Amino acid sequence: MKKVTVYITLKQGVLDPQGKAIQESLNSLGYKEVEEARVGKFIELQVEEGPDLTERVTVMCDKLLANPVIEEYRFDVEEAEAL
Amino acid sequence: MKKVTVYITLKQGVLDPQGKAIQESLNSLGYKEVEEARVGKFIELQVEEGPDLTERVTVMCDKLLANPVIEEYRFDVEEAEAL
Amino acid sequence: MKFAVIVFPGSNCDRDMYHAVKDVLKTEADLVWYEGSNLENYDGILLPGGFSYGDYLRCGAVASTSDIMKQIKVHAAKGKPVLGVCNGFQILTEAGLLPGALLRNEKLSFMCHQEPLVVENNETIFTAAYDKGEVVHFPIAHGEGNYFCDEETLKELKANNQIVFTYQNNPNGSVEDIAGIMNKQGNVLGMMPHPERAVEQLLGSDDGLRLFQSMIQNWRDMYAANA
Amino acid sequence: MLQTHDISPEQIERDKLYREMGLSDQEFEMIKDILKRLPNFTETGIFSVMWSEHCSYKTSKPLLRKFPTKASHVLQGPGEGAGIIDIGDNQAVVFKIESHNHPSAVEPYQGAATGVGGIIRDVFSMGARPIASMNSLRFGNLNTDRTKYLFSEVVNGIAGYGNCVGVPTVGGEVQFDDSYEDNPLVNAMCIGLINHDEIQKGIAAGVGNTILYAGPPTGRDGIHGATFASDDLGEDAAKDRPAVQVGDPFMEKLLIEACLEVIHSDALVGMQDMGAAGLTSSASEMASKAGTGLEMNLDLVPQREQHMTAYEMMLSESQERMLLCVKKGREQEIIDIFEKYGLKAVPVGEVIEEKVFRIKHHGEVVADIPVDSLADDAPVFHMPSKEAAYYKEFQKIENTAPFVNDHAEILKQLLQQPTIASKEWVYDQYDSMVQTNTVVTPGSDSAVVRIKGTDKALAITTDCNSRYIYLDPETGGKIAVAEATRNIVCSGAKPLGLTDGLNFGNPTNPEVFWQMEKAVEGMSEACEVLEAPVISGNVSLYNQSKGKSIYPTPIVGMVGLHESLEHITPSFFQKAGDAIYLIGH
Ligand SMILES: Nc1ncnc2c1ncn2[C@@H]1O[C@H](COP(=O)(O)OP(=O)(O)O)[C@@H](O)[C@H]1O
Repeated sequence: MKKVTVYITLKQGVLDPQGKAIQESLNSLGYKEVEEARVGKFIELQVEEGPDLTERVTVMCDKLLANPVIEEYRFDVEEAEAL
Repeated sequence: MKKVTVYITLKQGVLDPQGKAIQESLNSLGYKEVEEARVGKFIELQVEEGPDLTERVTVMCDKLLANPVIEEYRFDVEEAEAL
Repeated sequence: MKFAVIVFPGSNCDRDMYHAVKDVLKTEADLVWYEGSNLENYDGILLPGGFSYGDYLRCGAVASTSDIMKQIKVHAAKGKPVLGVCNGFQILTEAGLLPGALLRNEKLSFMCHQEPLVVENNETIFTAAYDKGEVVHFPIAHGEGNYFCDEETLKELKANNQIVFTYQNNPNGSVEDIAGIMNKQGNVLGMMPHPERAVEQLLGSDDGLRLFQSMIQNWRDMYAANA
Repeated sequence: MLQTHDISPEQIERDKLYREMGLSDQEFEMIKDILKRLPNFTETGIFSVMWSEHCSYKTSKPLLRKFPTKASHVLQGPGEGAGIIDIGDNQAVVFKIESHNHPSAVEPYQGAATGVGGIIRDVFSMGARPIASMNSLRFGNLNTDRTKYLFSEVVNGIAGYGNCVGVPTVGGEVQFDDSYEDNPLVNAMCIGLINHDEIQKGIAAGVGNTILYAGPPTGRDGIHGATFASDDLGEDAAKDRPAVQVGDPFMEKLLIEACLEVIHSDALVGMQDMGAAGLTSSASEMASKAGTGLEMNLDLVPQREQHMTAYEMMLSESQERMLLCVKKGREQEIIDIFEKYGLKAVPVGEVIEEKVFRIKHHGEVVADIPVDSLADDAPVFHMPSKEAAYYKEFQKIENTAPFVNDHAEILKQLLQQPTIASKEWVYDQYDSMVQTNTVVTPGSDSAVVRIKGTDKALAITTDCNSRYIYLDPETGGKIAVAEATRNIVCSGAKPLGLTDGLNFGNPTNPEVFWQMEKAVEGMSEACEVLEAPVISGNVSLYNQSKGKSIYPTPIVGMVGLHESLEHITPSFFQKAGDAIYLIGH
């Protein structure tokens, strides 16, 4: 079993109002040292081993997990911890 | 400047409807090898250097960024890339 | 003319769309479940609003990969009219039938109220019954209706007159106040405001009637021409 | 939390472990009498949730009997998931209010969201299509970060859930007052529409019939939620946090459609949602109401997590689950309907003649309890009542009218009070129009929802000025009902009936019990006079923190009928030049 973690962020140039709201809240809580915040998401997949894993995950990302119009992604593959 | 990345996930045992929907959707696209999907979010903060960074980020997480009732978090600190 | 109102798991404006077309406009329509259905015998396809698949990954993303969308792409390519409202618009962009994407509202919260819209282009099969520049009132109800596209796409949208509706008081941060766009061929329209919620004066506006009437009239004209 | 393994019945008694689950010494003795032996761990848990105020109304039952509940148009009074009132043309309206106060205090988004989900399930489990939601909220004053956070997250949660399931949130109320600082109130009401011949009951009738479990698998969510809801919200409320459950509105939407399809099958005998105390309350109540018993095998219950104990499964409050009683041999017809919506339905037990609630797990009987002792025959306590000292003091004060010299200034100040100011920030976040029936959207005295295909509409309002009730519970109770009635009448409708959400402090405090008693008496009298029967309701007690109770807050949710759409009257001024009349004293 492999654990694939896909990290998805908004592309540079796409406004991130959520990040901005977090930055402003932190600032107003007194953390003025926070100059920027950006929010992304990650998806952890438990995937059965098999050939061409990287290719398959790439297709999953392109087809479903990320929207290329607004998002970028990267992913890591590691051994899944035994449950 | 430091870049702090906070990773937030649902606690073990907490229902993750998003993850479930993603897993089912990947399965129905033909990726039957995906046995589980869990969704988390990450927040990248650009923070001005200063003492006790770790402590300060911990407080930010507890107070605002994560909801300790249902979420767990961890964070990394690295040098920010010059812009 | 016969409409198919596509129902995905989590659609919730499907009955409203059906009511508007069937009961108010007295036009033939069926609620069509996303699985195991054939769209061949329908003259127009309506993608209603709601939260398909809970909108859990991105709004409309999961629905956009469904088999019925493959059929819809084929019919759209052949020129059949397709209207996507709210979640339906999100599905159309996710499926690549319309350019751009819908982001979270600038102020982050869901909003529901009536908005004044400007008809930017009335030379379409959806808006022929409106005047150019006319202000109409449709309800909005969305959390992610903030239309985004890159500069190049925007230029193209403008060059081809693809911007059909704009907001008079941009509520969600959309690029160029965009509320609804169509594809280059002019047979696929996606919009965040709800025309199907604006078909009865009793509920506050019937400005949406003419959108459906335009579609129906266009179909009649084509039918007559081909007969 | 207590571990279930290896805790013997003797140890539960010796170490008084039942107290930790919320049972009193007296109640434990009663359980021993009923079982004629010591209860094991799982059984103790089952009794503790079923005998909590939330499920058994053990202290409020004697008061609730005072409400007038009958009228010729009442098809179903209190007792089922929700009450039902005839509105002619073979149609009826189904409604109920429910509190989710304590869960919302510790996890406001999920607490409020699952409150909405729960009350919607109560309505569609009767066979009705949910057509509108309302919510009645109370918070501390809006000047602390915590209150602002609670307020915005509660509204977010209601929006997040309600918008996704496609039931319009058409109105409600919000009041801010210090008395709710640590103990906010979140009450949600749902209104459904049904045809007379579609009415379902939550019964497990017909010996040999199958019990089906429908919906997502059971996890460890919300274990002990029901007793938690009936507990004092102590300073260490945060440690109770894992008891909060997470909602999945998408799942609920599928469940609504599947259940409303299932009711058309004559293979269905009864259906109930798994609300507070989950499997335990739904199963035991369904059997008790039918006069039967029920045997269930927990190994068959779908599970989300590994190694769940019987105790955990019986008490789990995982959301969006239903329990159905189905004719033997015809299970597959029902299972197929759920499958169409991507939902699982599995047989987990059967109806038996012997009136016991018998649970098996890993081949062992882990609970064997006379079923009526959990539901109908749960203990009722008559609490002492004592006129509140503050009230006596107040009676000595002479009536004075405040002197106002600058009316414009006072008006401005009043309008700036969060309780009085516009609530647009709240209701703009709710989809108030989905289903295209909302004629009068939030912002008016009553919301109005038309009934498609008829000339009828329903007016809906929630009201309760808890300051009045605090000052004089009896008169205040009358005022709450009268205000709701006025709102209905002003919109052009005739009152049909009401649901009540009784939110009070600790009933073992005689002064709090007195407030309850007087408020209920006042409300009952007003209901009699105004011919508005009470058809459903909810009780939420122990709303207090640091020994201080909230203001007594019995929320009235009233529904009225417009016999013609022509009668719908908005509460806004329409045009310049219209005359303005003031009616009344
Ligand atoms: N929690 C809420 N949810 C939806 N609508 C609300 C809520 N609170 C208030 N409203 C709407 O705002 C309007 C004003 O509410 P409120 O200030 O409580 O006044 P009133 O005393 O007239 O009921 C009402 O129409 C009500 O339906």
